[in-house]
Amino acid sequence: MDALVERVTRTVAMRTSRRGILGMLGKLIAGAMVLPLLPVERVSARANTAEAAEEGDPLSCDYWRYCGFDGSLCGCCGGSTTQCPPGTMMSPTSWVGSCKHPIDGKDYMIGYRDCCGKDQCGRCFCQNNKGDMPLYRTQLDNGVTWCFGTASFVVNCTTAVKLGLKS
Amino acid sequence: MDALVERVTRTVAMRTSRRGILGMLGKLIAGAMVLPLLPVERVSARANTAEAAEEGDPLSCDYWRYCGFDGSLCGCCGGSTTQCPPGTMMSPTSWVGSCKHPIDGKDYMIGYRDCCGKDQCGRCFCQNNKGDMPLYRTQLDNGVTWCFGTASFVVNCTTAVKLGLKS
Amino acid sequence: MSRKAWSLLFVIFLICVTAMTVPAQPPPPEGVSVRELGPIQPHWVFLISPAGVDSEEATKVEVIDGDSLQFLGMLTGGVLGTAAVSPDHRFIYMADTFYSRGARGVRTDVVTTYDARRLAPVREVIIPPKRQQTIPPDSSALALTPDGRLLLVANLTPATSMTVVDLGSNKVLGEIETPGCTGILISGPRRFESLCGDGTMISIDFNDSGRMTASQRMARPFFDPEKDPVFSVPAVLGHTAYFVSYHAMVYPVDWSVEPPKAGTPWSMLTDAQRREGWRPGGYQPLAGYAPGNLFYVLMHRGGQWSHKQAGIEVWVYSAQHRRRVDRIVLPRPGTDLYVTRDSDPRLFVVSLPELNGPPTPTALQSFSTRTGRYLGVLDQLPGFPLWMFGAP
Amino acid sequence: MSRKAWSLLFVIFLICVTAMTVPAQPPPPEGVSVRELGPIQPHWVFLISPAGVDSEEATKVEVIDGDSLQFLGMLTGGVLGTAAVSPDHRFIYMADTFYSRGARGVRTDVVTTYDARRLAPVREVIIPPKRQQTIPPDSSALALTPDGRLLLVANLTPATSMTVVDLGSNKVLGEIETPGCTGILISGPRRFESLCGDGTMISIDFNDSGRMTASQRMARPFFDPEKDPVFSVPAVLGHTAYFVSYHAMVYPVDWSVEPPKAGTPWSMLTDAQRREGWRPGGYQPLAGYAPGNLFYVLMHRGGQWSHKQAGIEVWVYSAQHRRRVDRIVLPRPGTDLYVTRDSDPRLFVVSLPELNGPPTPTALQSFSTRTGRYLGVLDQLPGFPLWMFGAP
Repeated sequence: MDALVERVTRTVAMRTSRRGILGMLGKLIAGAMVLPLLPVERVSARANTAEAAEEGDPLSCDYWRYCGFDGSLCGCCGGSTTQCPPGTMMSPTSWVGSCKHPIDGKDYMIGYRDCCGKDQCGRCFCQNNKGDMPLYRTQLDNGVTWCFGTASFVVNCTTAVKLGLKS
Repeated sequence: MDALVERVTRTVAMRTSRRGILGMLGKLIAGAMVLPLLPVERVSARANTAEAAEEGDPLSCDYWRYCGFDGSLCGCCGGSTTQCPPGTMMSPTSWVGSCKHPIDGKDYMIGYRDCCGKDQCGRCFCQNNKGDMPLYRTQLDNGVTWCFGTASFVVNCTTAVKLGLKS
Repeated sequence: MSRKAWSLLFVIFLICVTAMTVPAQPPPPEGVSVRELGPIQPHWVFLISPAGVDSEEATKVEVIDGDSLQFLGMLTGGVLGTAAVSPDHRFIYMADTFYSRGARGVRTDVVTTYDARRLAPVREVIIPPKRQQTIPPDSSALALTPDGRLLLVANLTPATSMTVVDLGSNKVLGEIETPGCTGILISGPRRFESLCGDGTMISIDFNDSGRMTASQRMARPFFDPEKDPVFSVPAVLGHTAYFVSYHAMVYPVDWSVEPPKAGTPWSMLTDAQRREGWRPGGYQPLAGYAPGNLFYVLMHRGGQWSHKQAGIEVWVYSAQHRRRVDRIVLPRPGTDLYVTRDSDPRLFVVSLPELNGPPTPTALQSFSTRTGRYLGVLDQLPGFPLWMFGAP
Repeated sequence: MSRKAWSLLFVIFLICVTAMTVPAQPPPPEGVSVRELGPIQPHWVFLISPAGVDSEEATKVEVIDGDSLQFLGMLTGGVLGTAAVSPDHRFIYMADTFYSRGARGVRTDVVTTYDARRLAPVREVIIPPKRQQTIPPDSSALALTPDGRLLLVANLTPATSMTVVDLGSNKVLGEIETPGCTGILISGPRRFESLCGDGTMISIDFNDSGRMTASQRMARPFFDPEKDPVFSVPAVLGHTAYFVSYHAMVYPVDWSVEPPKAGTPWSMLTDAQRREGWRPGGYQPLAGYAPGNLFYVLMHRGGQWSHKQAGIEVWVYSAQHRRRVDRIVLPRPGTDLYVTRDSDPRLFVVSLPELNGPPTPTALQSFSTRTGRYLGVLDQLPGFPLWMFGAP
């Protein structure tokens, strides 16, 4: 199922410029939101090859990627900013924020992917909320349990994965 | 089942002087402990008819009956010192302590009966431990979940019921 | 209803019977009773709380007497549950999600009917396992029709729909799809409104079979979600829903007509207040008091995206006169607010401990809305209460 | 094992396969991986914790690297679960209790085998629904035979027995009754000891079929439970178990013979120390270090029945010389203590927040046992850790 979801999303992503993703999300949400709207990690990864170095403390709520964060940092729970703790399931879906990189000054789209299937870690709880929208903009709501595509809606912690440049 | 347990215990109680209950418990535990050892509330209630007035704050951990207490006071959770909160099940079993009454100076046996079937209340958590014994003296162990005879071993809060004079 | 749940009831029944058959002469023995509640009073409130920041698994619904500020009891359920009280005040409904192995395993979603006096389960119905799992567990995720016969449960997969449960027969009737729109805002006997991602509202009629019979959507957005999103749950005063936005605009919507009709937006702030950075915020920043045509908003001073920050004051607005009529300074910052519906209404405000901040206890503050006077506080609230409601 | 649990494993498998088949050339995409752990290291510790004072439902087993003082991950289970590591360090076993509706409903007790590197379930076996539910969830409630083939789970109804699980076939073999005696203290390949309510110890032999083959009980008590009870779990140094009592007496028991043979008790305290009120206390006040023939005790100053009070110092005793050889002052009071079994052992101490006291964070302190030096602390431990263990 995970693989299926991923494949579908990748296809969606291929047909879309990264520039237009937020707009597309808006349209999809406003219309018929029947597909998990995925962070499109492979495409964005390729776009990031020439990215600037990062700086800051990834275990601090102030780390740049966490501008829209809500939950426990996986880096404090046995994972990392981009990895889930052992035994949890990284959701193929996420809410999406946009954060300014401290070095290159550009805005990046960040996917806040939940790690699911174990109870809350509770460590390093951060709530920053930049870009957080109410439920009617589902994809931008950090209060949603983003475990769609996994086998459990209990969240252990949350990652912050770069999806690509916003513009 | 509750009623059955109660009947059995009452019978046990009738054959026993209140004075000798602790000793009896010891023997039963040392031997073959196969029956829930009950607080014998009806017998003790009759023994208490001429009791002294009580004083103190039943919502404080220092209240005299709580000398062996471990858990949340039911009085803070929708019950009282002797009543379970709505929707919980009062266990017919309990651990047993012995506390000195502040007015008449006598030692009373107190049954710390758990209210079971809802998750921890967590309010007014008190841990006093007088008379608390390790598990091998099961009846005196306040770390045991005393929900035997009820349908759930999840404890909501704990009461402190007078069982009678110790001596 | 499960066999175990029945046997639970049976045990409770036995306890009651046993208690009643005790001879009347000796003083009643201690420790044989489980409390029952009297009828729900106008100042009782219900708080929905996950078990804490360390656990999402055991949602608590805490019942509090807002007059005496006493804790009356609780329901405990599953993962991010929601709850509501029946119009006749006899039942509390809780929609829950359970996994067979705690945080994993087979998922079961269920609506449980609790007797409101005994806080004990009386029946349950299994619903499709796709309940919306969101924080806060707000009242737009679970709603009753005004006659109390049908219960609507919001789903999110992330496609959106509402499961319709017939509470009389305790059966799932069907499912109403609301593509692109979320929330159950009851606006008529068999009608609810949802907010859509483009800033419109959709009005959905359904029947006793739980089927959608009509739907009408606004032709134009009544707010701009990109520029100034509104909080999901409005204050409903009469036929008009008052939405409040991140930037303190008020968007009235008249939903006595289909599709609902947007009124003229107005700002809650003077220019000076705007310069001072006042904004609404919290998990539940807005409550209405229909008899007075008033609404109450948790306000803080903060920058953009501070919409979940705890409020330090409650500002009271007259919907008719479009202006602030009162301002209540909170002894402790609060994240949730509720106003009772009686003729001497109380304002309740939940304070949560500040995460990573100086430790403050979880508490419920009470105020008289007549005088604005602070009436006291209930401390040591269990868990992490994120939403508050009263009996309809 | 449930179908859902299998599909969970399958999803993880798919994720791994997917990750492996990504072409090597572009930099690896972010956010496609779930961490795996390396082999268990000598200074790793495992903490068992209920979800908090507000919840008993979701027990956590927290895995911590005691060298880096980093949080490595967790297992989450049911009501007051217990856990242990296999002798080959490949698996973690957790014994759990689940109710179908959280705090009520149908009870299922289960032993789950977790892969120690993936912290993911690989199989489970349903056991009789009568697991002992106690705080702390100490190591005498769940024990492995030294060869790692059989797992014993303590039951309490309140009659006492042990369920025997064959971990090879993942089946329940049978049940050993231990009337009046509690705890599983492994003392041989197919032997355990239990403490009885009269102060004796019983030695029970069993076979590969999970049946008791012999039992021998001490003729006389080795301590007086009425006057000076011992903490349930001893420090085991070689063939001798050292029990410590509420009043700081040491009761050695040689369990290389059947029935076990009591040695001469001795006091941990000088007269001066006794006058100062020093006593052992906490949830887990005692740990042994067999290679050094040493044991470690959490000590506080308190009156009678202060046996669960947090310790402010750790006192180290030579079992052979019957005297204190070291004394470590704790930066924060602690309730649980554990010493690793390697040649450069660490002493770990858990500090819990003081209930109704000034707020102190839950933390794990680390010390070198060689130098007594404080090595650091891991803060923000989730839940309310009540017991600590390492790999055997």
